[in-house]
Amino acid sequence: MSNKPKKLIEKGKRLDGRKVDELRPIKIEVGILKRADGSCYMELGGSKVIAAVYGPRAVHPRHLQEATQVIIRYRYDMASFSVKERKRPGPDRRSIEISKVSREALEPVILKEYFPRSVIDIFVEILQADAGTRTVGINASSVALADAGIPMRGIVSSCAVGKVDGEVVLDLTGEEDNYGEADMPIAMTQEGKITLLQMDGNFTKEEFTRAIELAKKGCKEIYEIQRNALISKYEGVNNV
Amino acid sequence: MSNKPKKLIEKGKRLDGRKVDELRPIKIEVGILKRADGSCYMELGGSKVIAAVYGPRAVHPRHLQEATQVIIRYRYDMASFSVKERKRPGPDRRSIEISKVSREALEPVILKEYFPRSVIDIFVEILQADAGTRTVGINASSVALADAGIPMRGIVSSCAVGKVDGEVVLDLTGEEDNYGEADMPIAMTQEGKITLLQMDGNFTKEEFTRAIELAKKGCKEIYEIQRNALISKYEGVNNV
Amino acid sequence: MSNKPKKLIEKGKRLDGRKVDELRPIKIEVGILKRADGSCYMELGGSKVIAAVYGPRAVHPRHLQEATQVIIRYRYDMASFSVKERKRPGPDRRSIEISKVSREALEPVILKEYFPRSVIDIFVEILQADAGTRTVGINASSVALADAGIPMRGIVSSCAVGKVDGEVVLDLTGEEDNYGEADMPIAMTQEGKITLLQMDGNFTKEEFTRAIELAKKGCKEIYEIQRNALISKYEGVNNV
Amino acid sequence: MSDDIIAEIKRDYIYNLAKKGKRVDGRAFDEYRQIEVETGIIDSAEGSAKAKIGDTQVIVGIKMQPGKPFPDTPDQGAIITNVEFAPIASPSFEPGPPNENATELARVVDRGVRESGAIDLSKLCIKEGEDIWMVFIDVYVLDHDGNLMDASALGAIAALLNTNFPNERYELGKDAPLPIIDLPVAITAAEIDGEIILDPSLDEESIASTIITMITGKDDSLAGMQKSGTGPLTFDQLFHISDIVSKKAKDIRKKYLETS
Amino acid sequence: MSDDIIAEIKRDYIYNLAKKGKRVDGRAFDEYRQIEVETGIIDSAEGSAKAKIGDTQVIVGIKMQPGKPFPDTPDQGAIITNVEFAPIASPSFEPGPPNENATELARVVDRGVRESGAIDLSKLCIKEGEDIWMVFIDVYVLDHDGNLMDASALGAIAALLNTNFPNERYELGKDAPLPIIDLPVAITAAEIDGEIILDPSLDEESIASTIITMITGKDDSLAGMQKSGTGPLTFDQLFHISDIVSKKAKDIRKKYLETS
Amino acid sequence: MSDDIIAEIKRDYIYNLAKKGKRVDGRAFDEYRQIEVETGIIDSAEGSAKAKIGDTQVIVGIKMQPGKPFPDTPDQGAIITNVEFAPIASPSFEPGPPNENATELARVVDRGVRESGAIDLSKLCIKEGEDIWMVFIDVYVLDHDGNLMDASALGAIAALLNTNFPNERYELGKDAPLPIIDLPVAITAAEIDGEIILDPSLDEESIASTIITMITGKDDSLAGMQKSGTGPLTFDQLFHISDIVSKKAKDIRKKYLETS
Repeated sequence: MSNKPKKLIEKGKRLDGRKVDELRPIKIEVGILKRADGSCYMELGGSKVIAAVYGPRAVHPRHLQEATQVIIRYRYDMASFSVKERKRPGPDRRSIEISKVSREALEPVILKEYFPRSVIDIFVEILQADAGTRTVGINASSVALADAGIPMRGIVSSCAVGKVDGEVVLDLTGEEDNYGEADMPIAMTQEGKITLLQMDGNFTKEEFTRAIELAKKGCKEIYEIQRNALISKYEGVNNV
Repeated sequence: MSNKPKKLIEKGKRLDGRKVDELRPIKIEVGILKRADGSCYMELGGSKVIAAVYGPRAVHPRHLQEATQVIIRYRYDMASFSVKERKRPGPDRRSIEISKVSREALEPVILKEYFPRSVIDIFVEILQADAGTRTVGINASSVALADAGIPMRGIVSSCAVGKVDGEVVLDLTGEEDNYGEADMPIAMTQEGKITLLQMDGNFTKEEFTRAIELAKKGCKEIYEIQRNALISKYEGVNNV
Repeated sequence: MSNKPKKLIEKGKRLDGRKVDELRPIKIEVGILKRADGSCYMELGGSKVIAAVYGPRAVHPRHLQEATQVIIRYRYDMASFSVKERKRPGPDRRSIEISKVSREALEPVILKEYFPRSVIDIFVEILQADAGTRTVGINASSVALADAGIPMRGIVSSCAVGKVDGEVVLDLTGEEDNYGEADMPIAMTQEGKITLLQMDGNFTKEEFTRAIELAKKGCKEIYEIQRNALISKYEGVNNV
Repeated sequence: MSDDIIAEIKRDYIYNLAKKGKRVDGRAFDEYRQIEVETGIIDSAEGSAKAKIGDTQVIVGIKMQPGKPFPDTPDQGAIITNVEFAPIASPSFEPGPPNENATELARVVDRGVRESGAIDLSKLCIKEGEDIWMVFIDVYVLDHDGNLMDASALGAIAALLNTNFPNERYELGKDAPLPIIDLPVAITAAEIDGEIILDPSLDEESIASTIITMITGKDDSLAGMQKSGTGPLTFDQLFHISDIVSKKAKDIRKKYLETS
Repeated sequence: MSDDIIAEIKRDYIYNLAKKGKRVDGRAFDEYRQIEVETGIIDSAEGSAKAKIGDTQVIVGIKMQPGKPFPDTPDQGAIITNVEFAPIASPSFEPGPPNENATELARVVDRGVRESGAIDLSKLCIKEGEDIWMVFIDVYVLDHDGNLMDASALGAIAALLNTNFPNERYELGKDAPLPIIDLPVAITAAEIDGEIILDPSLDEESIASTIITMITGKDDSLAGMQKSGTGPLTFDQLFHISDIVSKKAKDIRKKYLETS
Repeated sequence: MSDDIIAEIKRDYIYNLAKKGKRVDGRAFDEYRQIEVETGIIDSAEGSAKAKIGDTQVIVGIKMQPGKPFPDTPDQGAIITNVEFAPIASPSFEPGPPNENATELARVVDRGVRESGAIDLSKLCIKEGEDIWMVFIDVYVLDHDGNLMDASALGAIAALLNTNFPNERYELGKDAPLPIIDLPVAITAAEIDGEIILDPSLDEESIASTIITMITGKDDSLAGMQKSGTGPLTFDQLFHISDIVSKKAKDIRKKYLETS
């Protein structure tokens, strides 16, 4: 592990040249998998993620069915080679927690009553991890759900805000996360309803307020990117 | 681990001042949990145990049901902090064996045919362990079953007898168990039917006979304590 | 581990005195277990194997049933003491792969459509391992299936061929396998249909052709032994 | 009546009360049930506490043992938090490894202790790069009547305050108390039909659409936050909650942690 | 006829015979089925034995390898006993980790060897505090026709008698026999409708309300005892059993263990 | 229409085409779908590659870390190959540990790399008897449209060609490329109603009675072979397949591996 750099922010610029309220570069591709009902590949800086959606489909075993609505399952998984030290394949406590809160981040926008007795599976594979992977997973899943034609009230957009060198900043890198003082992943709908909120580290009440404002800005920008990706996909389909 | 003391019994007195045929101090409380159908907290010297009973309730999956009688399940579990070296949570071979023989110790008194297709779950958590935990678990479970209103032919009472410094003694401490020559946990009904019997170590036939007599005495004393605890509980209920 | 001997073949003779196209001594016994529906004990040199067959019998849980044919399950398992370094009991990746290809080696001869909604279980326990255990397991299973009265199109016979000191030889020992250059287990019916084929190491195309010829010879000899064992069993039964 | 119908009736009843500013057990929206904390109850543990909030009951045991440091923090001890949903605590808890709820609970309690800086991890170093103390925080839920998060967090910090380094057992000198720097307190709120209540009971939790826990330290700053549940939350609600947790946390800290 | 009806008829038949002092296979109540013990059958093991009691058949392999001592017994070796209910042995055995019956069996066999002092554990010390021998006793049940306990215990001690330290493989000198001090023998009784029989067959076990195993050493003292099954036992029955096991154990020890 | 009926119709359709020497997607019997190989796509891995054959897509990451050698090969590194059937890749893949198909796939890919001598294991020794490099080949299947074997094997060798020793991270000098000696290529054939086709699609695999993979090295010798599926194969078919794989492997090796 590299040592902590002296300063993570100098003259308002971060180590990668970004301003404090700037997202890392984003790359997005919709419908990249043949077998999945919906899919999305998304990069946010050094974080590379694939999301796939299967369903609505039958639930096995049957006693897991719910009579009035669809069940949502979400599996966040890190590829063994996505981090510096090889990760043993399979779930750990961290991925179990992330899967739970990510599922809860998406459930509010899915019209669950449309598909009773069924299940929608959302699978997220982290191919390369450089902080913010859960937010990228949620963003990509949201697009993959739309790509799969799942009826939704809207798109969920997610980003992380943190504190670095005492300053509230948008979208931490891995290095900023390691040496920073706070990290707050958040997800919201375009109407400004919060669907995911986690925080650890140290925020004064004022910093918290500032962080929420930054998060709104970040999510809005991500929403535009998600929306454009979906529009391009449909235009692409129509042009063919 | 402390070294073996020179003598575990001196002038008929044991290291904690007890006589060879004396139980450690017992503390008992009935109905201490809100959610469980029946519960009991019991201390025997340094062993602290909670037992809870749930049921009769439905069996899932259904193919585990028995058509003519209730199924009894028993889970003996040691809390990670109940022993000097932290125990990894979850079952090990020892707790699997103890769960089996403890269940078999209680089954003979439960009127199982009253609740076909159902299950009664008995859960025992060892909070602090200083020898004899399986016997305390059985005693507490027996009271918790009565507290849950499960129809029974009687109460099962249990204690351990062992051999220390060549003498047959009642109710070993952890230290006596470590440095002793034999340990025999036993459980019986008040009519003197044996429902649990295990032994390891070394008993001559004469010592074995003496051990059985001591065990009868110990179980009789424990039975009185169990009975009084249940009477107090019901009187308490009636007085309210 | 012993060091590699200078030569594994000298003047056409192998370290155990065999010629390059010679099988190790074989011992076979049919019907050695009371509880199993069919069973066979087989030794090939230092490899000692028991195979047992149960079924056709009911499938649990029911959703595993197949409507038009019997399911075949095969479990290859090495006893913990079957190898120099104690093996932890239970399946590992090697045994999972061997179980799969062994099952596929036997399925082609079983008249599976005779027993819809049922299962035939084949269990193979390796008691002592000295190379070729998967082939012995298949041979013993084939006989155990016949002993259990399972209707079959024929008997499957199996042996391994390999390359040692640059020569293609039949039926490797453990030592020859460790220091040899190629190993090819194969199974076939007496009509010469291949039902198992694996290879690793290094074969030129010519060596491969030669290996197949040797394998045919080996399987033919094993077939005779399997056949005789079954005939003796039935004659034995008739004589009683 | 079937369980579903009872649940439906209960739900309506709680909703209707909430509309009138009331709760089933008569509490104010920002009022906690009775809290009890008892420490030093397990001799075999290096520290222990039982925490009760109403009928909810957890027991926390602290075990410490020497171990190897992580390669990237050679001079720091390790905290390992585990939550067991013991099946004695609820008809819905089943034996087995922690499920996603127990895992989430353990990780939030863990972050609360860790991120508040309650323990100076460098004080847990025995020999840099070689030996450190591992502090195991094991939470056993004994009775589940809602708000396990606050009870677990409270039990954890109370047990840590009660913990001694077991130096003698490992021949590292005399036993000594674990130094605790901060006293994080978790306050949990639930949203029921637009209303925000604190310390939800099990019945209230079961109908709440979303639940949010905020952990604050002695200086009133936020040390942790976790939203759970499938309902969304507005920013107004969020700021309202962050306003009311501070005072409540201060009260609990003073009453149950700073006295000991 | 359904399996249940056959089981019912079988049960009645065995009960009625027992009332007349008889058993299905014509044995006396205290009579064992034919016993066979064969040792040295597995070259890859440090010791091995096959034990048969009637159609019941187990194979026991002993593996030894150097390991670390437990902290509290730095000069003693370790015995690890494991029982595998191989699915070849019974239609009711399924692949997978040992269930509660296999676990109980392993632990009783283990205690029998350990508590009888059959092996002097201090002879298994290679270098105090650093290296000891671990002795793995692995019992594989091959054919299950009842009384696995006695067959497993007999196979285990027979295999130990046949065991050599694999010193050469680990460059610790010449191979040498494992010294065995005591020869524990397990005798199992079953209670069927008030009658006590020894060496129950599988059919007898299936209708017995309780089963009890007593393990005795060479000096006739009790080294282990285990009751299993959900039926109670009277003290009279218990003392009756403890009376008859001694002679039986002595016979078996003499015939199958002391000759080798 | 039920899935079964569609499967039946599809089966008949593919069979009938095969009889006429044709395939659903218009390929010749010995023709591969379009192949794409992209390397160096994962920065956190020591080497990586994405391999596509038609719509089938796998990603392979190589991780290297120091470890202990096996006792019997003190001067050789270790290769550990793992295949994950990520549930994103197919509706029939479920989360969980590798099933028998994933296990078989991993072991065949592993043997292909190992037995072809692609890596000189003695070059992976850091200090004899003490430290060696462990090379983890992790294959993640992203999209499963048949012939995972060839895609995985191709991705594995391409990723290895792209791998650097992470010497700097472990303070063992400068990073340096992993030397690759041979370039094994797997060619998979399927038998459909007597006809042999190469590179089966998922639909073709699902009706093939047997599938066989042959792995050849640069010198055209066989380095591995694996038959799977429950159908038998004649010796004629076997020799026919071994005849056609050589040329195909040479083409693929030249086009996708020797250029890099």
